[in-house]
Amino acid sequence: MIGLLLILFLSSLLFLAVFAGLAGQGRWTRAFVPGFLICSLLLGLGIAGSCFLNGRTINLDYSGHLPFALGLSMDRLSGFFLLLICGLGIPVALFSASYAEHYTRANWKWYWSLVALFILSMVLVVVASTIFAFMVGWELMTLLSAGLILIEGDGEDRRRSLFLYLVMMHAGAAAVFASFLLFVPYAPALTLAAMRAAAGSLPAHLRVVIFLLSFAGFGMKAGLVPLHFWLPKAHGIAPSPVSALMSAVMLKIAIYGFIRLTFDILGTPQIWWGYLIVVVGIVTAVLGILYALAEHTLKRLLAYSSVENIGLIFVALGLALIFEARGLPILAALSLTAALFHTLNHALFKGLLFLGAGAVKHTTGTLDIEELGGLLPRLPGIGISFLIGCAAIAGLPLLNGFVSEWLIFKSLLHGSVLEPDPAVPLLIGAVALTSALACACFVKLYGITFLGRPRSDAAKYVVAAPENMNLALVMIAAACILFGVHPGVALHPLSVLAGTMIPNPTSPPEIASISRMMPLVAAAIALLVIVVLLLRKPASRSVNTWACGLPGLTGRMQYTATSFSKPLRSVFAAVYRPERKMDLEPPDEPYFPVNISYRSVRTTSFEKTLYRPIVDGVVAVARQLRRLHTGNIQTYLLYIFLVILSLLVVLRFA
Amino acid sequence: MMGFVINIVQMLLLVLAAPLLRGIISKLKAWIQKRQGASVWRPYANLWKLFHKEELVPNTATLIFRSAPVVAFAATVVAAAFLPVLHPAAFLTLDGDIFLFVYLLAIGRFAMSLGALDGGSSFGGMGSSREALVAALAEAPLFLVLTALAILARTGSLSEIAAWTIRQNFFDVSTVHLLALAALAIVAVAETGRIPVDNPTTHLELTMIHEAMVLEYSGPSLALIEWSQAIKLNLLATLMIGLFAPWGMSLTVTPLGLAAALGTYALKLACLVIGLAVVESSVAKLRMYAVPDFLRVASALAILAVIFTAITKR
Amino acid sequence: MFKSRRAATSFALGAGILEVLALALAVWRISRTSSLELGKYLRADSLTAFFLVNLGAVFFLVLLYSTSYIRHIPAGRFSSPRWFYSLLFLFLFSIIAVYLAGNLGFLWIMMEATTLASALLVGFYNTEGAVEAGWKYLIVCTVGLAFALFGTIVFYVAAVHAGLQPEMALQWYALAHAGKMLANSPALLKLGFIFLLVGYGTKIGLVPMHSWLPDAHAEAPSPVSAMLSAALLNCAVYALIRYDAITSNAIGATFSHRLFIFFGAASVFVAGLLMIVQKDLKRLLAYSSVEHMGIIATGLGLGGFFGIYGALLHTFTHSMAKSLLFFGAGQVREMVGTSKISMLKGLARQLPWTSAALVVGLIAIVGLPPFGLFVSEFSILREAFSQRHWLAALVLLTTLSIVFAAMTFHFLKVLPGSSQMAESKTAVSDRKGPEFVAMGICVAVLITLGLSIPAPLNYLLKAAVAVLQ
Amino acid sequence: MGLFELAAAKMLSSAAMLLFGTVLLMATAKRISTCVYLFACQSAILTAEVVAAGYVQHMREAYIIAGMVLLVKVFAIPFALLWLMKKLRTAHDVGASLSPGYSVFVMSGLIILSFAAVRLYLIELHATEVILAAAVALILNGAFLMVTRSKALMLMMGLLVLENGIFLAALVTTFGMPLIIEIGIVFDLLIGLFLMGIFVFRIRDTFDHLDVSRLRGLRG
Repeated sequence: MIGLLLILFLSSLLFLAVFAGLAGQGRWTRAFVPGFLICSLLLGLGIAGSCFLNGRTINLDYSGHLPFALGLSMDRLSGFFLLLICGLGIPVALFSASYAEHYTRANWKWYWSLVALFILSMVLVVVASTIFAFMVGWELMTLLSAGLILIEGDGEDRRRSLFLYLVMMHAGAAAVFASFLLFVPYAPALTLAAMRAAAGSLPAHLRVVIFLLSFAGFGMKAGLVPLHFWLPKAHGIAPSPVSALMSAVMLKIAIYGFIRLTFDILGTPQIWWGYLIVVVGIVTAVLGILYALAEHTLKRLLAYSSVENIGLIFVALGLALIFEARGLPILAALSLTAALFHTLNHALFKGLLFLGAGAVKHTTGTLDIEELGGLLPRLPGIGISFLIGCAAIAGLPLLNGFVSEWLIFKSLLHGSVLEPDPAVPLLIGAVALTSALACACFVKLYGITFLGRPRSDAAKYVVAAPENMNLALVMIAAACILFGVHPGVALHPLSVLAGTMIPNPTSPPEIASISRMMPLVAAAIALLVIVVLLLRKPASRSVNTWACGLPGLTGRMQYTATSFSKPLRSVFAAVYRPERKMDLEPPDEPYFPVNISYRSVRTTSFEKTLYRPIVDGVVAVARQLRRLHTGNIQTYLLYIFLVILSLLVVLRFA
Repeated sequence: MMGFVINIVQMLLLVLAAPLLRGIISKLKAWIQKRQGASVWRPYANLWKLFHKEELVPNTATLIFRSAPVVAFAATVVAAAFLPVLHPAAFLTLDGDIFLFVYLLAIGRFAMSLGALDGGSSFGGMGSSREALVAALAEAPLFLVLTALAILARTGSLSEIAAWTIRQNFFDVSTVHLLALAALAIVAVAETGRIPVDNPTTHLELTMIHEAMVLEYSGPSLALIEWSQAIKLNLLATLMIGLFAPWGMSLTVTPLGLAAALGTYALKLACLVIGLAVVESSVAKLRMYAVPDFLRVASALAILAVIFTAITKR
Repeated sequence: MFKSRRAATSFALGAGILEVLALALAVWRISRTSSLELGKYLRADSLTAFFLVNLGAVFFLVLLYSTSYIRHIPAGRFSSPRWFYSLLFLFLFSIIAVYLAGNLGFLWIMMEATTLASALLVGFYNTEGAVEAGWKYLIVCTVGLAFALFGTIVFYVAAVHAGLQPEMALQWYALAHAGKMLANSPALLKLGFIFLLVGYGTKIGLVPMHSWLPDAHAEAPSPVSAMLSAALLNCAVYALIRYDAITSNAIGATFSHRLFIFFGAASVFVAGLLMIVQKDLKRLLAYSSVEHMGIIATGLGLGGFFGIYGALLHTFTHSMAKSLLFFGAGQVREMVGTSKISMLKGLARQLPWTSAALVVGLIAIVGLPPFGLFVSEFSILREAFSQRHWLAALVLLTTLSIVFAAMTFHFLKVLPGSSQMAESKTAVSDRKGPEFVAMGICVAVLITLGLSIPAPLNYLLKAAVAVLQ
Repeated sequence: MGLFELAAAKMLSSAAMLLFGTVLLMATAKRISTCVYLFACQSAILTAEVVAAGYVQHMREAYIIAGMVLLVKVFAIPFALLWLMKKLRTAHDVGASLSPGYSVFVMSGLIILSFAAVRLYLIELHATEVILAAAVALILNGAFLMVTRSKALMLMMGLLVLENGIFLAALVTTFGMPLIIEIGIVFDLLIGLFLMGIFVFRIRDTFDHLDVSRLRGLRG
């Protein structure tokens, strides 16, 4: 029965894609398409909830006449990630209903059609029970998101970013593919279940190769340093609701794949796997947030912050592997729960923030935070929700981000107590640094964008945000608060889920204790706030901001985002490697120049040192090969001649 | 039930005695500087006055501006609920509350930074930016210090750590504790905005961090800010006492024990306060760009402390 | 024979439909009896039937496409619609004859006939490039086939010396079942096989014998390019498969399969790299054909059910995708007047439908779902992994990524962006005629194959694989 | 075995040497027409071999094939080529990119290589005939001529030599190949040459020369 519902859900998405592509564009269609999408996502949410919370499983096999079965199956893990997709999909659909309104007729169709298919492809990945289905979904996910990116223009820069995105994703997919196919000699059926059964009989070196390949492949998709530099580019240029889906959900699909392969299928890890992941994760987190701090474009900043959060999730995953390898199932479950919960939380607040960025773009027309300011009174609904998102991502208590970070800290602390070497406690310092930097980063983002005075006309004369947008943001913000104040709602089922991945006798005690503590703290703070508000004299008078007694304070005189982050940037100059260039005109008159131009560029050293040499090398080889094609027919005949000769020789003497 | 009352009392003590602590420090500094100085009760009078004044709000400010002090105050007070003062049990405890405690303080910082930016002048932005710098660099050593102690005590709860420390011999002071104490002292100075990181008494824009943030505030809001700032100072001092010198706390809830605990607590606090006053009077404020170096010292000490846990423990 | 274009066209269409019907009938007959012998020189089994289905589909599409494409052919010596159609049909018949040949000598003759019939088609435009390409095509392939002829003769010698009846010694059916007898002269078989591999490999376009291929594909009229890529190359693959079956039966599969994998991997690798530096759309597609032939050869070399199944399926899916792409490229060249990549910026605005077809073709040809090539490549890769042939797997996976990068790089240059043509104010727009029907069919077939292979085709494929195992 | 048969058998093996002679002379030739005459000679020797082989094996079909070869390779093709040259009115040099001296050396090397490579198979053939090796040598030499002579007509000449080599190889088969196949092969050859002729005209018309090594518009 529930299997049929799953098929109904998938086909409704497919139907919608076709319908949106073909239908006319009357008012009825414009309302129907988002509405239908939301309804079918609600259906998906129901299925996901039933699997995730009640542990129902689905197993469907459709082999058709393909040599490879296109099977679907669901368990708690799939259910959780399906929940994520559908849960985020609903506000995104709601938001898009307004966002896509300004598109041209053709773009509107493309948009909805591709969004439906994009969601479908992600669903396919998480419900796939065969490698074939998984890879179909996996590849389509990239492809469809690339299509969505192209909807909002196709200038030179966008194309370059898109190219980078596609190529990196394809290389990652190849790694994932290889890691799956390495099971083939042992698991003839090519289903996840068969792989799980075969995992025990794999030789040790093959397990290592599989693990490394999957780490590279899924890590590429998730945006781990040093494979991350495509991420801000791609997420920065997609339409905002799509960025939200990409950052909040698609990256999580990579997490899903990694958990599925490493925890569920491969099992029994080695300790160094965990260390590898933890180290990569922490480097990702620190560098991600540092880059985010220096960014002044809303969406690029958010994208870098996604890199950071993915790093944190991987830290937790690595810890779980370490604990599992050490035979500490309860702690492993704790870390895995932390990772899963942070996955959920990041999906929520990053979705919220990207949608907020979309609303800002929609209402002001710019994403450059240096041009913004003072948006809160103009866009109250969006401003407040965005604030909640910022506070959550900064990890402040009473919001969901805190709880998962706390769980990560707690796992690290357990690790520190148990581990003989001092590397793990140092990680606590690194995570703390990350979270403090995140705090600074989002103070900057929110303060400069929404508070103070408008810095340009774009920010001053703002179109009112459509109700749909407000509603979508408020929905997610409410979820952030719910999971922050009462984390038990999510944590208990998640710990059950973690228990299915790692066989362990009991749920970790931290789950219960934090679930009890957070409502208490929330109540205490709420009580205090109410008391203070009741006691405080409400009388206040509005005056001009103090400007040292001088008149004419303007928005341009405020601190900018650049100046805000300047102190931190100079402290971490080693990471940014800024290149400053100052041109004086005329050059030999340092004291009385006519013109001074100043430029400061951050070099993304990963791109320079990692990506460039590979690309240049391949192209150089290709150029050399090209020179062999002289155009002279006799050269070509010579090649054939030489092949015959060498084969003769080989045959004679081999 | 008795324990519950005590817990509430010690939390209220932290909150209500905070302005007094500030008054004492001012008085001490005045003495060292051979001045008469204001009364130690002066901060209370100040708060009273501010609470009854009309509030001036910049015309660009939003509700963030007005709610920030309230939130900061509430979070700081709740943070106080986690500290053991008179006996090694707090109003709220949780295995892992060391992290929660720090994050609760972070709420206040986050709110105040936003409130500062909401004013719409460059002073607020400047203060906020500098605060972000200090906080970002202070957080890691703070966490490391707490972790180091947590590793030794094998627990993540402030109260439990205090209880564990009490059971140790006072003269068996470990290297970890010394290093951690030094690091925490630096962090506390930075977090509470005291000399040499920040000067709480100046309004000179080149040097100020915290004062720049609150420049636009007046009336009840300013009162809340001042008060929470005072509480924060008190919290960090109590944290140091609780983590490094909890001896004297009464392990059993008896009136005598509690009285003794209160006495020793006051004594230890007095020592800390005198030390602070001496330092503040004898040291010059650091240049803004020398502050990161100062905090790096704290980080280095904290890292050493963590490494020494591994060396000394086994 | 026909004066007017229309008459020629309608005659050709009629003949084409008859042709396809005849093929369908043949396939139906063959699939019922599993093997069919028509006289001394003709023979067909399931493998033949599969390739005939492939050919029938491609040819029908090419014919459909040509009916409107032919309008633009300038009149001249050997270049008029009726020459075009005559040569096209000659080409077709020679390919059919290759498939139906029961005698390996006859097969060679017909293979040479395909070269002769198509050489004039390659040089059809009579421009500098076309003449040069035609000449190179003719010479290189003739030389290659001469080697193949020598190989054929060596096989014959081996068979006769092994004791086969002289009149049976060139019947592939007899040779394939004479494994034990042939096993007595392994060295001769090997000698013959390398000459055959080089010979028919030239025709397939395996590196480094592929040099004629990009020239011919790029300079031929687009329907002919499609025919070359989608029908001719498969035809040479078919010939090699026959020989492979014979050698494998006689002296074991290792020898021929190693060679297949070596040349296949080399083709995939070299073509993949060369695609990066191409400057012409049709040349790019031609190199992509080399790459795909390499994939097919690798699949055949890997053997096993999934290897052969994948390779055979790949011949079909590649035919469809490549036809689609060449049709699209033909549209572009016809409308815009050039296929130079640097001149084609912003095609999507100018020719939206053609561009859509090109995008689908692109996605399909780089082996992404939901198109058929994904299935076939998946199958081949699966075999590579299941045999633990890590080298083949590594080469395929890395090169497929490089190919993907190269193709997307060029197509992202061509399709999006603001158009240069818009500035030159020559209004260009899609012309929707039979060519779009042809492209639509390609897309439909590709998607169908990607989601579920129709039962009859699957049946045929499995039977064909069974023939080879 | 009668005397004639013995002579024929001897001739079969020694004629291979004559074939090498013609091909080596071709390498030294400077004019295309010389090559054409040498080719005619070579084909004539081949015809003689076919006749001899037919005589030795008592095959009637051999005489038909010999007649066909005589007609096509000794007369028709050389005449056609000479006619073509007259008609084309272009330079008559062979366009050697490797000097005749070196060419002879390389070709000798190829002959030795062929014999070395083919020795292996002779055991399987239970035969002492050198014909197969000679065939391979002729094939390689033909290919070598194609690679080192840049005139379009010389490419055709090289191809023809190569074909002769293959034909020689067919002799080893003792004419078991069905006649119709043999005829088909020759027919294919004729058509191929005809098409090449067409292309030679086209090249001349389009490029004004026949040096194919200068046809390098398509590359990369």
